[in-house]
Amino acid sequence: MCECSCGGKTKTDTLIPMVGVITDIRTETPDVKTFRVVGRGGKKLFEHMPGQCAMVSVPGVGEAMFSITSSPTNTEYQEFSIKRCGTLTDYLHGMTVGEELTVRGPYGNAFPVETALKGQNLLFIAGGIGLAPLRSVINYVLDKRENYGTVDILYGSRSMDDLVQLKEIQEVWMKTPGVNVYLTIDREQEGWDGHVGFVPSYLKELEFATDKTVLVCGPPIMIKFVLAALGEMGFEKTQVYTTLELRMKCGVGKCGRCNIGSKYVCKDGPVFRCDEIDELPPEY
Amino acid sequence: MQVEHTEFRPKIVAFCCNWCSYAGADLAGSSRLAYPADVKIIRVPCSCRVNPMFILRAFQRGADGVILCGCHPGDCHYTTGNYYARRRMTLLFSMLDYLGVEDGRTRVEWVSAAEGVKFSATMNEFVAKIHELGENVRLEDLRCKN
Amino acid sequence: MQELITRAKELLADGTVSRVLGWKKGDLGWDPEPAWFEKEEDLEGFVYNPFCGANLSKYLIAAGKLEGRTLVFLKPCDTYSFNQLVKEHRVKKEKTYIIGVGCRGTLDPEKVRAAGMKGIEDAAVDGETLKVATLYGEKEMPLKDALLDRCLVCKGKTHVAYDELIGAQAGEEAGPGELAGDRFAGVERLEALPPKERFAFWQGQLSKCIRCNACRNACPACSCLKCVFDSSQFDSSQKANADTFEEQMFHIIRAYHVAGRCTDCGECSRVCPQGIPLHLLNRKFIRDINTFYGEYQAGADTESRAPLTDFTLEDVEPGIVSKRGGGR
Amino acid sequence: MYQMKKDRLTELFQAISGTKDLFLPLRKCDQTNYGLWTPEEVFDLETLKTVKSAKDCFFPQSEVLYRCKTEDGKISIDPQKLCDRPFVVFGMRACDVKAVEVLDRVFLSEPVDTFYAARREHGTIVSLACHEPEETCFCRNFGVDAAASGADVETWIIGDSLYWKPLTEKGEALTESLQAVLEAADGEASACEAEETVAREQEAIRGVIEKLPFSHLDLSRFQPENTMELFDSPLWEELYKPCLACGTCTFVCPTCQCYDIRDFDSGKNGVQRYRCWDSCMYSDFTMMAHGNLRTSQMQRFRQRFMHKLVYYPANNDGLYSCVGCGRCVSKCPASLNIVKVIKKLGGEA
Repeated sequence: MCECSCGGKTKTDTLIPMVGVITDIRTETPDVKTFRVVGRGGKKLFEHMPGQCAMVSVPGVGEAMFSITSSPTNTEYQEFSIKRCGTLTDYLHGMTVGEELTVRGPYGNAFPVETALKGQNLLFIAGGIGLAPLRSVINYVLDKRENYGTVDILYGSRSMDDLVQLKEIQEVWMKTPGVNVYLTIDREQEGWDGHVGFVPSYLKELEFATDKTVLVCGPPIMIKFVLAALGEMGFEKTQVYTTLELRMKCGVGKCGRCNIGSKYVCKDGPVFRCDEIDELPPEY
Repeated sequence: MQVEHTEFRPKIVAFCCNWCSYAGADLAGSSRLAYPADVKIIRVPCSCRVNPMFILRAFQRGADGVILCGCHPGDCHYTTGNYYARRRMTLLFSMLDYLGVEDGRTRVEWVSAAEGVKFSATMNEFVAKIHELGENVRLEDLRCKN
Repeated sequence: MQELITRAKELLADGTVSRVLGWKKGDLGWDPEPAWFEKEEDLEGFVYNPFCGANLSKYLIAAGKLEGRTLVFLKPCDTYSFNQLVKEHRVKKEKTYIIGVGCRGTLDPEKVRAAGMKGIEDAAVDGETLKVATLYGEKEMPLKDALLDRCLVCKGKTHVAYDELIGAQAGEEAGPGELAGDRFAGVERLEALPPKERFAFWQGQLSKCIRCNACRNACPACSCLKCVFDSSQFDSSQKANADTFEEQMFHIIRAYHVAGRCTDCGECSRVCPQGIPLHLLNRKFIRDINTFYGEYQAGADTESRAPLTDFTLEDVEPGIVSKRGGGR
Repeated sequence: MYQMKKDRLTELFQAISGTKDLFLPLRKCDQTNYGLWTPEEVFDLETLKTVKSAKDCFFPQSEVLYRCKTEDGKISIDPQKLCDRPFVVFGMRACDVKAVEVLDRVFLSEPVDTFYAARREHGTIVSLACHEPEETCFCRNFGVDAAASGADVETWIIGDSLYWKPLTEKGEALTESLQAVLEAADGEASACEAEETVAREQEAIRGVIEKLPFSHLDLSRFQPENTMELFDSPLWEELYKPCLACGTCTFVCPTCQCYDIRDFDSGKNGVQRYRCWDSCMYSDFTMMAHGNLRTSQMQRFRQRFMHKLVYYPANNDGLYSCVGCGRCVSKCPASLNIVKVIKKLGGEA
């Protein structure tokens, strides 16, 4: 694994990254790009589970945690959907295919796809770039379709242009039997004949039955209102999973900054069941 | 590692204001007036653009001497920029001296666009001074050293 | 002290001020903490003694954002910082009510404790003597052995801004101690050394730095919302003392950023956990400004232009440093 | 138990430093801090508390993790070599020794921090009992015995003698290598005498500790089940007020372990990725591209103490992340400290 000059003599610390090569860049929206990354030999960097994250870095620029948006069932590469919003992401958006970066991970827990979610009807609710971690689960579920019940996907964004992975949504997810996709955008827009409105209100309109396990990810304000709406609709907190994001440096629960109470988002999270979050101090 | 004992080649950073000193350097060049190649010129819009941190940073990155050239007092393209620069550099140089950095590693010289001769003479003089002082070790960052 | 409490209660009661910024008794006698009082009864915990070294003016930046006026107790030195903050529009005078308190010098708890005082309960200055009430009875020590370094060279007892004075008179003399007023002796001693020794001195001192930023955060002149050292792009990182160069860079830049604005309140040296004489850097700038550009005391008023945002056509050239014998 | 005359300490240190690196409290520029001892350095075993703790010996304030170079678009990564030279830290007080246990729980839990683990593996701790504990000490509250640290070797300086007692295998090995300097107590009678002298000293130390003003704090409310109640306490608003948001408490603290990972771009030497101590008191501690989740100093202040007194114990079988060394008590520029927090929130004041 280690590609350093030590020749495999030292046990590599988890803080030492691997070199990754960008093999594909897709422009999803004006400010989101999806990067496909493999190891130098062309192989996948590591195995992960849906919901897990990795530290992506450009030496001299910065390092940050990103959720892995590709499914573990993909045996060739990992993908990261990255929104441009800071120093590192700005730099990443300027990179081209063939350039190298460093990756370490995977870190954190995963959605319980092989335990609690197995056999369940699933409802995915995502907003904006919040689709990134859920896409990993959705594709995992679609690839192992027989293990899960119905799949409903509710995805909203600011505008038509801000819908991430639209091509895959339309060409794969919408065409998979037993999968219902509901798209919405915040404001009316020319050329859009779908639903218009915020995700939480659309959710209430859709009147889902409560026999589903819900996976939510999106901006904090959306999560807040979605959770409230789910409560009104009769969902229990134990039926809802979400994934959190805080400032991280080490990724292994040691650098001390991504804690919410005694839990570290990088190690004990990022996936939490909503009743677990309720027991934590409201600092996220 | 191969160690070669060669003659000391100082690294000199010269911040030159765009309007006077850079043109002065240009004139020195086009007049074929020689000055050592050890001088690396950084063009700045005005001598007062030079933040004291720039000087320190140059030393950190391996400079052995730093010189700031600007328009003569009274001739600043922006009217007063070099007056501020003058105060700033006076205080900075005095502080560096106070910290025990060898006097002479820093210098300010006013060079107009017509003073190609002065530019080349100043640089020759400055480089000679740095040769005399030797390598900068008091203001070095070991992380940037070989 | 009772007088201060009574007056503070009056001002709270008649609504002149909404809160009081002062000091509160600590657990150990030598560690009073800066404290905010909002109710009259809270003021029972108020304390003012020579251990109250903290300069409260910096807290006024926060106080200015609150409703109503804040009563603050300022020692003579602290009022300079206050003026400087007013000048820089960080603090509004009309939001503040200043009671200038008398000062006979503030103490360095480490010095007092090092002199063998244990179980300190209270301290009072009596002329040249410090009387310390301890668990083991009343003890005495020479005041000059207990004062903070900054107070040994006291620059004056004049309050330059106040609404009223308690326990102080206008125009008091600097002191106590024979060094009073001689702020630049330390700088001059250093200047007289050969460069090599000066370098060794600073290298020794600055290499102790643990980059806790206490000097910056306690400094009333360091009032930037976002500090240059907080930038990840900056070459001298705020929290890693990675290289000796970086130590120098950090402290030169910090001192430079307050050059011409530093009132010499001495908080930086007081708060430094490693006892680095940071005031020697600030005073060097002050001294240079005085010699090159004329006497200037930051914070003496609220209008004058700071030396680094000003110039004259006849200013000395930077070459003066060598001419007057730089590199001695 | 071994014994030697105090005036032969330099000899002892020379013997140790012959084969290992020796870290000692050194007096430099009027302050005492741990540092690598060489015969030119002045050691100081009198000062009770070094400014910085001995944490540096195992978890240095800043250390390079790896170096990166990018050439022709290819990144090469060169990890920093792990510590492979045995070293001894001499003179650690019992509180600092306990603090190493606190750090161990963080760095040696999976995934193990190999940089720290290598130092722990190669380091031998020789503690020195606190002859005269001060009023700022409150180690008793955290189960620390200032008279017996439980380190690899325990030592006491009593009168003009140093008493040396190895406790662990590492300690025995070090003792073995120092036979020439250390004198085994001669005969049963004198062995007994040494034991007695040390026992008397220990009793005296413990007696003083009992009487210190902060030795009897009430920690009973700091339990994981009270997390929410403590977190929501209105007292934080009052407590944090004087805090200047500097990192003094964090950097002098022997148990604070938060770190930052940063890059230094040295130009031709490539990028050094290093880690350095960080402080939760700093505003950029939790700063992200899209904002900061701890926006006020109150929240940061609360985080520090909640972590030490509630969060850390919740994850570590009730072990507090404070050892009562009292450095924050004497060093905070605003005279804030954990004792004030414990008293106020613990219901004592």
